[in-house]
Amino acid sequence: MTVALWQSIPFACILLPLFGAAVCLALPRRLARLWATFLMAAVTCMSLVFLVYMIPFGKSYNYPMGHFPAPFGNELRAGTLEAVLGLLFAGLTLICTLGGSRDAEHDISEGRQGLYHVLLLLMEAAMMAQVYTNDLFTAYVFVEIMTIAGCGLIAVRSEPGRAIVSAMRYMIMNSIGSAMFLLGIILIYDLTGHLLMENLHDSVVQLQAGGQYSQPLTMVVALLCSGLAVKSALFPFHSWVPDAYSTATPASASLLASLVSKSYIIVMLKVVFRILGTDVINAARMDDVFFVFGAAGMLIGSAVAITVPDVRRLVAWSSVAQIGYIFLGLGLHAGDAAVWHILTHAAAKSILFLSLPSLIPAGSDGSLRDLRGAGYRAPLAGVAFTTGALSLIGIPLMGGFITKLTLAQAALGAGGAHMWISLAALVLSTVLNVGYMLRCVLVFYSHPEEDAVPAAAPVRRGFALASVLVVLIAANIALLVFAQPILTAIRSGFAMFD
Amino acid sequence: MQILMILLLAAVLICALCVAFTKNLLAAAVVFMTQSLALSVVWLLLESPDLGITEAAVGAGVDSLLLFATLKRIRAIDSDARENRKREEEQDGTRS
Amino acid sequence: MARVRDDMGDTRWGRLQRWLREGDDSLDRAMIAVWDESAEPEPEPVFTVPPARPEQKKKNQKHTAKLEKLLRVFSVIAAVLLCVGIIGILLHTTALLPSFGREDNPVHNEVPRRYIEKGMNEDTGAVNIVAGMILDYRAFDTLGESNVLFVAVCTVMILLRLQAGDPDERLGSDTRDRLIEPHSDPILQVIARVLIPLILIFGAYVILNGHISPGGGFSGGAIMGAALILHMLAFGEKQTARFFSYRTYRAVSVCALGFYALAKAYSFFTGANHLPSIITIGTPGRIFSAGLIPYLNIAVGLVVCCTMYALFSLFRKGEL
Amino acid sequence: MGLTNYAELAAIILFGIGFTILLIDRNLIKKNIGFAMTDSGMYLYLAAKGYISGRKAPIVVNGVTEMSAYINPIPAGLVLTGIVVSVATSAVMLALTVRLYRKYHTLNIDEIADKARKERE
Repeated sequence: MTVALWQSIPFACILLPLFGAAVCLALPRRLARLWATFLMAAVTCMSLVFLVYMIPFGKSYNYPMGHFPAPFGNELRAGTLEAVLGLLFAGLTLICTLGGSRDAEHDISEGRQGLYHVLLLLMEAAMMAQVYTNDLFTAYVFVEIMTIAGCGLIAVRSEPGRAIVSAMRYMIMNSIGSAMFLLGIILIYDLTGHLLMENLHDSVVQLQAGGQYSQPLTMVVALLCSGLAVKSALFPFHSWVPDAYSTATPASASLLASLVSKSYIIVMLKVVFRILGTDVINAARMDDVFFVFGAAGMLIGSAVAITVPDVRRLVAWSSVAQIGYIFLGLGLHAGDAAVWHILTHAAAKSILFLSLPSLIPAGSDGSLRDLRGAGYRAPLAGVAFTTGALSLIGIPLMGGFITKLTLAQAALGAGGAHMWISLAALVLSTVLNVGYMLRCVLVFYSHPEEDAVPAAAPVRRGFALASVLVVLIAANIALLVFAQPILTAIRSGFAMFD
Repeated sequence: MQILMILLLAAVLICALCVAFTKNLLAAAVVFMTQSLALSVVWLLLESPDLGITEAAVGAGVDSLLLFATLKRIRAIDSDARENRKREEEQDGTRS
Repeated sequence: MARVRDDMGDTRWGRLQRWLREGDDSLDRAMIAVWDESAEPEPEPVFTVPPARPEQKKKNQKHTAKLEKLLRVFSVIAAVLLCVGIIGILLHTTALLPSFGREDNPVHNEVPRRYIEKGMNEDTGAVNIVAGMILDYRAFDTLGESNVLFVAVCTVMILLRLQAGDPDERLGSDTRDRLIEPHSDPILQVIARVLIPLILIFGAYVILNGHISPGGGFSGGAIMGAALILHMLAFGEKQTARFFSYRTYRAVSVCALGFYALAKAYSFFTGANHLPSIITIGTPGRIFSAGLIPYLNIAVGLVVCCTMYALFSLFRKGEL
Repeated sequence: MGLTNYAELAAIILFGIGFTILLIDRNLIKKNIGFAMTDSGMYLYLAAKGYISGRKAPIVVNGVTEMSAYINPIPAGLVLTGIVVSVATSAVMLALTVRLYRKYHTLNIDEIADKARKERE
């Protein structure tokens, strides 16, 4: 099989940021920022080209990392789904970095800014590796890079204290998750003798048919899935989320919320659909576990978000709820709904986190009371926040609506108790969503009281943030306009995924 | 060989239990170092000399060194805080 | 307008509207206490006993002590139960898994067969099959692993490196405390003077022979890092800083990691595209054989050596 | 000479103890040691999987390249990667611990969380 040049793009998307991160350490502060932005832009362009080539190509292919064929060396694998996700991850990393750059300059002390960009590049490399890897152990190694880089990104803020506390919580939760994930890998390796995903799948099918190892197989399913669920902050394991997202600098917060937790879910998708296959998952009743915790997360995350007075924590709690939607999709065997929600939520959540700093007046702790009339003070940010909020609420004709539609379709297809519970959870959480998101928007657009102290002049965040917000608004609308082709691409990607 | 293996594994487990129940952090660190050392011999018995060397150098060496450095740093922070407090009290005393 | 709101203020609708428009949090406060930290692993009520009147204080203290003791007992029991539970489940699973030390286990399939049978003579040229595996067959993992170390040092630098203008810089004065300053101990210095060259040579040997005998970049690098740490402990950081500073760390790790990434990129790219590679495996058993492996080992060794010293130094004095 | 299944037994017990310390102990340094122990336990388990009784370490001696002469090299390679990863993680956790201690002067995670919460209010 000959390999076309465009098929090397995934490989370049991983190796380029890895190499760039090492070089970035040697550069002075400003040059480091330029270099990181340049590399991220390059990776984004390459991912775009890759998607353009991939769609007509129409089937997935394996890309050996080295001179050795299938089960002996490492491998990458790419199909339409990976191409879509790769473009999403590369593009949003660039956008979040650009949009948060002015705040990062302000939040991070000078000596740390070079390191901050090194971490961003390593994070991007690790995320691209998650998307494209076809080897379970490679996934583990890059998951660890992501964990540590995420810790650095939370703690990079100059203000000590809460950021560090939340980083510590994040680290403890993640090391528990890593331990479970690694134990799962060890057990499945012991059962099958492989680490490459296709070979693993073949062996697992054989084992399932043989019926000899059904209990260990259940254990493997439980360990792999719950390890990744812990890492992606599914509902009962979310304790670090509100603190971490609300204390980190906006670029880090939007990156962590919209991408990092998602890339653990990408690995989860690979585990569920490519390695184990839905039959094994169903036999271990893992789909019900996803379903229950997903639904619980949706409801509780939203219910807490509605009570929180601090707008940053509100958005963070809404992330907990949105992760619940993704897991509900997995639990209903609607992988396309899950992936679609990954896209929607990434686009919407990054817009929320990036527009917030312009809306919160200087010196405020971000409580909603201080935000009256913020939409008039910073018009573009107000419009951006509203777009993101509407998309998450899922009013008809926005991204979130299509998630809810696909989820409801899947629920109707599932029938029985699943149907009723998930429909009820969807309706209830939509009502709660409307509650907290509309509350924010209404506060932003209500007139400040006359006797209120006039707010300080908003910090100018410049052209970069404005253009980023415009791009993100456009992206949110594009998700809606091109919903059908994107969903088709996702579904065809799933067809070639396993 | 078998007996050596059993002894070493027992030592590893006893070390683990000691760490779990001790209150003294320095002791915990030292015991943890011992455990790593015993493990590195276990790797040798399992015919993995690469692991033996790496565990001895990285696990027993660097990891425990980092633990010691942390403990020392914590003590230094403590005594620093004490001195600061004393200085402040003295200043208060001279003022009043 | 304001008067209307005053009238409505007490009705339910008015409260809802106020909550919606102003972010009035009277409704919320009660809920926050319940929900906001709902995921605390152990919400310990013991520490948040409200300040009591003096006559109650003594009673409360007694009560608190009792509660604390109870809680401690409970947590020990919970720990033991949890531990036994985890061990039990895993042991049960293990009992069903392929048994230990047998050669017909699924783990021993065609993959290790190829590594052993073709590894030295055809594929990698490394006598030490493990080294051939981690630096050639599965080199992508190892590339990721070196970057895990790199990202760890970056994060530790972010956390511990003292910055001018940090809000807690004053608190960092612990690093200049005399507890940290090494005592110049003549016995330690004499022994260190003898030992350091030996350790360095041994580390270099382990690195350079990584593809022939047990060892390799990671263990050898850690050994050499230990020599540097010993130097710092014996002679003081000023002496060590003369030949190892942040600039040294930066230069070495940038070069080594950059070389590693580029070399592996070349070999991945030629491999995937089935291009002929200029790298040959040479004669197995020689120092300069096995293609890229010795060079990669040197690169990894340098990275690990600097990383280990950098980590220790950052922990020790918050500076590199 | 053969070794029976003691290694796996010990590995699982080690994993259990480490995991319990990681979950239950409130002291950050103990948590860190527990995490390292958890990892050691898993690596011991994995390495035991590669062992075949009566065979030698996978380093070619006298040009013998037969599968029946050596143990499985793959688990050893994976563990080698894993050990380094776990050292990196524990270094980061220790650095966080130092920062937290410098700020809050305690190692107990509950007290730290308490103080942080008070700071917020």
